[in-house]
Amino acid sequence: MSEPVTEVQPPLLEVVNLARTFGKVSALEDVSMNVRAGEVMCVLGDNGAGKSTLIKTLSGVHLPERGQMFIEGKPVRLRSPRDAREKGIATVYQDLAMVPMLSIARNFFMGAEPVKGIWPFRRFDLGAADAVVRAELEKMGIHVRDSSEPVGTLSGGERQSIAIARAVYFGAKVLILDEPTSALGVKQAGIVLRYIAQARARGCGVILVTHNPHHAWLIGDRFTILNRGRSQGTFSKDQITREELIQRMAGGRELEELTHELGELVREDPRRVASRE
Amino acid sequence: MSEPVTEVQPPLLEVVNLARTFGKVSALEDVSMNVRAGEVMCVLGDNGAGKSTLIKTLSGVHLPERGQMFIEGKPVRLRSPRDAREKGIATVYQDLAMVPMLSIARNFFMGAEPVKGIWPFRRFDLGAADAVVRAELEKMGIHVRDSSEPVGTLSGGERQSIAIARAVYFGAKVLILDEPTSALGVKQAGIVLRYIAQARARGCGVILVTHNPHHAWLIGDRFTILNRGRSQGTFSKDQITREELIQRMAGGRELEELTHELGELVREDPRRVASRE
Amino acid sequence: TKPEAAKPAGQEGTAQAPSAPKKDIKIAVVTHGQASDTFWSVVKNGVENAAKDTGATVTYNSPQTFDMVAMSRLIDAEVAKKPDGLVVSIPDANALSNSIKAAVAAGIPVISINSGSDVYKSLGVLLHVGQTEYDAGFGGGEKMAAAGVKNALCVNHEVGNASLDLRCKGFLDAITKAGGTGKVLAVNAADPTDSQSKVTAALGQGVDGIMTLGPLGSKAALAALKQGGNVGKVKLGTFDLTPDVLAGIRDGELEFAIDQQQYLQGYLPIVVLAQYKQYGVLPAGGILPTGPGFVTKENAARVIELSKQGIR
Amino acid sequence: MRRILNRPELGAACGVVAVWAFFALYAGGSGFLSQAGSATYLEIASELGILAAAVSLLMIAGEFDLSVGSMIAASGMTISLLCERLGWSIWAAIAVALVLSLGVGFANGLVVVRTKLPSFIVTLGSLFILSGSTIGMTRLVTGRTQVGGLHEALHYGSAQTLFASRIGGFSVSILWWVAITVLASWVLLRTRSGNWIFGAGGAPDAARNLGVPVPKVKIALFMTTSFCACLIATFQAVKFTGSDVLRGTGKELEAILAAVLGGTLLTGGHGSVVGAAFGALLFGMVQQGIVFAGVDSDWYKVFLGAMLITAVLVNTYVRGRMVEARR
Amino acid sequence: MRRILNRPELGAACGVVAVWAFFALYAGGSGFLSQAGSATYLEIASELGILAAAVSLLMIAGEFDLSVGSMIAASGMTISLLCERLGWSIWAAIAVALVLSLGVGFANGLVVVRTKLPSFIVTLGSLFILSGSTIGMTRLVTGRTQVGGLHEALHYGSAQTLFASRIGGFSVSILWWVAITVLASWVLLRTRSGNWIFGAGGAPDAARNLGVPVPKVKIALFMTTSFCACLIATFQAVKFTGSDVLRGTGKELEAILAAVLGGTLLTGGHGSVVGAAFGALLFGMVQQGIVFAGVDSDWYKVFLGAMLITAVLVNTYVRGRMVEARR
Ligand SMILES: Nc1ncnc2c1ncn2[C@@H]1O[C@H](COP(=O)(O)OP(=O)(O)OP(=O)(O)O)[C@@H](O)[C@H]1O
Ligand SMILES: Nc1ncnc2c1ncn2[C@@H]1O[C@H](COP(=O)(O)OP(=O)(O)OP(=O)(O)O)[C@@H](O)[C@H]1O
Ligand SMILES: [Mg+2]
Ligand SMILES: [Mg+2]
Repeated sequence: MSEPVTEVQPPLLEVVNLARTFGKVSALEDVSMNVRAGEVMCVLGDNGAGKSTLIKTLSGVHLPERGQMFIEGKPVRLRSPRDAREKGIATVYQDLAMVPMLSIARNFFMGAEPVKGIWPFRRFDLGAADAVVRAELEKMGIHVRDSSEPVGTLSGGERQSIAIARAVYFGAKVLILDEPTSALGVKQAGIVLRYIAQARARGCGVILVTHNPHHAWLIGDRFTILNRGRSQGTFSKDQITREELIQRMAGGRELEELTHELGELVREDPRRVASRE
Repeated sequence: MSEPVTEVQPPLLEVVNLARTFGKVSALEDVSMNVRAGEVMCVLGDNGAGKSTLIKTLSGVHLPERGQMFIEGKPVRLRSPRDAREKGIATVYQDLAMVPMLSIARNFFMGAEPVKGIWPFRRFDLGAADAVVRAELEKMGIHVRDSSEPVGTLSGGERQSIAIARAVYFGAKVLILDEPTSALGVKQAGIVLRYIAQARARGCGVILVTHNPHHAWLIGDRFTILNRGRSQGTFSKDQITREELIQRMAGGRELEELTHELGELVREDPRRVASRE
Repeated sequence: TKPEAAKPAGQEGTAQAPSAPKKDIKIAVVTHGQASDTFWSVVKNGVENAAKDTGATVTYNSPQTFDMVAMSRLIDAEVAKKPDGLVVSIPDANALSNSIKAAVAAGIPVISINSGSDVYKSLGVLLHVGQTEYDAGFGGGEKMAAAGVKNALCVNHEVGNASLDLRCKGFLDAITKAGGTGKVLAVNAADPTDSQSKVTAALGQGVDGIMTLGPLGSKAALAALKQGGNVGKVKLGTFDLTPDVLAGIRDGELEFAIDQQQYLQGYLPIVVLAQYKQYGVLPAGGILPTGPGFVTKENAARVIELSKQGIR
Repeated sequence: MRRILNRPELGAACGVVAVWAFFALYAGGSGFLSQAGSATYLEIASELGILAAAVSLLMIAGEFDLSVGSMIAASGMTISLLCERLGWSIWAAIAVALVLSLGVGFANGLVVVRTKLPSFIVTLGSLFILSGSTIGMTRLVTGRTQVGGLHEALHYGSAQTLFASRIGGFSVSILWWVAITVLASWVLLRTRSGNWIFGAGGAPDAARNLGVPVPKVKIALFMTTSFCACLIATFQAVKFTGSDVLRGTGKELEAILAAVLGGTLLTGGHGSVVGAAFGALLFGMVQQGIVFAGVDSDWYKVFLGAMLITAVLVNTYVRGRMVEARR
Repeated sequence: MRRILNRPELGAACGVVAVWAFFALYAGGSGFLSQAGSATYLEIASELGILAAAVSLLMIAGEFDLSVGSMIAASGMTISLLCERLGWSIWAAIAVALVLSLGVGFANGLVVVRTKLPSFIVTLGSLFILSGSTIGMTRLVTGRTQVGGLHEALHYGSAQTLFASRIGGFSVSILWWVAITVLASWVLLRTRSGNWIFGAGGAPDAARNLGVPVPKVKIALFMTTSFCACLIATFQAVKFTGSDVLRGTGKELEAILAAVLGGTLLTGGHGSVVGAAFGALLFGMVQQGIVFAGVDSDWYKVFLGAMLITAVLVNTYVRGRMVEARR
């Protein structure tokens, strides 16, 4: 389906024939994809298609059962998320990876705390951490009253914003985002898209998982579509139209039927008309 | 801003001057709203505006600090979620209310288990539960391999689908959905919207929280907009245009700027053009 | 709840209860045995009866487990209360010497009971009442050996507790000396089912005599013997008395019970300290042995009533 | 088939088999395999198992009860005192003890649910209070710490048949154990209350939001646990014709241990009653096996610890293999 | 101000004040308020507090260590045996005991982290093994269960100054307690490792995904706990010039209790070292206060239990009020 894309330099991150099963479920089967510097690669697919599993494999959370991984052309094997982070991969997980009882600032820097002082007195620079968190969240349009509030008391969208701000702040070479805008308001979602564009402009490779075709079309350069753990091919933006993309994401004809049916229901239900008197 | 809507019969569910604070944060201040039989009331607002808090108060999770609540015109006081459920209010929480280590079927019926047999031998009818769960999820386009799998191993969207299927299955008079489509694919989201329309057609009152203006416009009859815990008014579909609605959801002018800027970034970044050779 | 008859048959004879106390006497007792322990429960009864008889105010304290550190701190606390006399047991002289010396240095007369007969003098303790657990155990071992026991078992319900270990050690030493062999069986004091099962398991290995270190073990051991049809075939002896144990001895199910007459270990020092405080009189010093006494089929019936009152 | 492989109790069952095989090999000659030998460890396991069944339910619901040990002492003493001092019928005494134990369980549960304090603390408090008042009351009334002579109580014979008789050399408590395990397992897996127990422990807020009466579930389980402790106290009081104030000390930890061995999570939300039964069996077998193997009592605990860890490792290994096999 | 009101240790601090006031009123006359009286409970609190500091860190990281009690016995006996039997310098003996304890802590941690077994089980196993081998070894070597004569060991004087001297009537261990509490609290609240400890206990998967080396953190904390147990063993061995194989029994539960009293969650992820120090103080004060108040030892536990629950209730009530006040 998709034509090979010619390349002059090796992609930033590449996986070939990745496979992963959970018990009897094969969440990924022979999936190959790559992301180059300065582009946004959208990973699209139905619920349960294996998108989060792919992302977690790329972040060192899951070990792949088969398949290779390359960073800038060199084969690597990620042993842990820490490993991935050190190799320049920053990730926003769909389940957000937050410690609910801990403060916003402590969560923001978890695993990458800024320190000051010399060794025996080296300490977590809470002042600096606080300032950074405030500034970063302010940029996203989230006003935190108190960055020592536990994360568990925040609204869903506030929590997502923190996760994104954190990944962007630490993002080095590759930024991976798993449904970053799902719980965000229109404004915050817009801001996140701008962030992604900025990261791309800086030369980052961005991998974005989203269910929102509008967002995907607005920001994506290439699209990889997964279906029940198998890749349905990769398309660059000039190989596919927006309508085609939406159709593919929604499983083709079914969507049309649905939209039609929905329209019918909305317009023609007699009871509803009655209750509106 | 909003004109009062004339009514012939009391609304299904009505709250007047609701208030709720957490510590120093006032999550809700003097919020009034209602939902009538056979209509979809959309609650819209920024992240942290208090939407989930409102929903949880309507479901008996939080006790309101001030304000009254009426069901079919009669004043009530919900003492617990069980109370709300018995009064015919079914809710899909944003954090989904699932027991991760428990199977799909057991989660689906948690708190409302079907039983068979007479008293000393009365037991949870697992066979019936299983059949119902399979059928309901199949309707939503989710194929469960094994309804005894723990919920914790499911994908985000699969989990959301279960929560929605559950609420719809048990939904009696009022159906409350807090960002039900956030983690869903295009197809599944379409199915959920169809569900909502069907519930409305059955004469349910539906309260829907969403960040997706397209979904809101497609299905909503009236819109209540919250901002930092305060109501910005209620609009019926004929009082407001789609563009106005999106503008209000996104905080007005800011969005325009953003779209513009995003377009700039996408089109004009020189480095990006370079990397595309 | 104690009838007048509960007064001990005056072995000592000197301890006359004064008609009216002239001073307010405060005496502190700190031992290593909890009042929940059968043996120490009787000691405490002695203490309480002496308090009643002398009119003194007596407090009884012990650590919650066999814990010498906690015990030394209890002594410290009692010394801080400045009592007129102190009664202690000394199961570990190393651990307790500092606290006892501090008490002596503070001018408090101290009497040791039960354990510590070897060290009491060096610590400045006035008098020791009771005898060592080792001697009691050794006496029991001699009696067992005399009854023809060759392969003995010592049922210990708290391995590591120094006084119980000494009982077992004395017992096994006596058996070995008489040419037999023996070993220790660890059981759970708090669970008679466990104890009974373990004794049953050990019986399979040719044991012909069992020594238990208290009623906790003896009841379970007797149940094991009964269940296996071994009553009489396997000799059973025990430390410390209870009505059940005494009934067993009377009926010939148990061989004997070793009795330290620990009631006196509680009673005598209080009386002595009260007299000392009031009149400045004191026995010339040394060790007042309270046992070991043996209760056998011959004298069991006489003791049962006293045992029911918690005096033997 | 996959269902069986997936059960949490499988690992404990394999641990039981491994330990049994080990002792059959090393101590088979000294009576471990004999009928009388098997009867001893089954008897220990049965009493612990009854307790562990209740404790595992409570733990699945996310709570602990540290007061069960002292509940055993308190109930046993209640029965003995009522019979010995007041000459009551043993049945009346048992009934009073049961009612008292249910009351204590209710109080524990109510305090935990109302104050939202950790049950570890609350029941540690009731451990102290119960144990202390048992000692204090008994000494006040009798001046001693043991009360015997229960075999002279009214109707002792019938109580003995029910609680302390032996059937073919095996203690009747084994039947009770099986019956209680089956009942508790049925409640957990096949009834609505069972689903609530899982919910209350796995995600209390979520369960509450879905309408599960979490407080009621927890209080009921505290009462069940106390009830089972009282039952064991009855067994022991009848069998050993009396009580002791120290009886039951430490049983709370053994019961938790058996439950955890059987696959119940300390954090709640997951576990199995049948697993707890296997855990109790494992514990009883190790304890007795060591004696049959003739291990010197000084080193007894070393072996107990080593066997315990080995059994758990076998348990975990088996569970791991099973997950592999399911692939 | 709000910061202070929000701290988890505030409740325990109020509990301390309440209990102190109670005993000052009821037992003030009999020496509770005297310098010697205060010294006794501070000494108990200091030893328990050192342990509780380490245990609370471990609990915040989501693990338990039940082997600390038997670690005290094992370390103390190691020191005494090396000095008494082999004539070693006390410093060398202490060094060996410390290395051994770190080794045991490492082993505990490694097994927990590798096998993913609950630490409750693993450390219960090492409790048995440690306690058993202490008894076994000591009896093998000396035939007894107590070893004394440490005051004759080489360099005893200097060790005594450091571990067992008294300053103005107060034990030097109080200084150690304060120092260790301050250090542990600083590590928890102000260093990067502290953040990892919170993460490892609060949401281990999330922390791991963010790159926190959860296994290393846990192993280090198991080693810290063992180290502190060894330190206490040293205090007690030097102070009481010898050791006993039962020493330290039950200390693991007391330490957990102190930590929980101080606001540390049993499920991990939340807690405070300073709170644990207050918890230890509370515990020591109740324990000794009862003696000063002259409570009959039969009823001792009833009072301990009642005081405990009261202290926790005060604690919770205060925390509740504070949340109100923040509104
Ligand atoms: N239990 C709580 N404790 C303290 N603060 C809370 C609690 N629950 C909510 N809040 C605060 O109340 C405010 C409103 O939260 P709410 O969850 O209602 O927002 P929301 O409108 O649902 O946002 P979103 O769209 O992001 O889900 C937030 O600022 C949040 O931090
Ligand atoms: N830890 C696990 N154990 C067992 N099965 C798992 C596990 N994680 C994922 N799965 C299964 O693998 C499949 C793919 O899951 P994944 O989370 O990758 O889907 P997804 O594409 O991210 O879906 P969504 O859009 O709903 O988030 C699902 O069917 C899920 O049930
Ligand atoms: Mg996903
Ligand atoms: Mg929300």
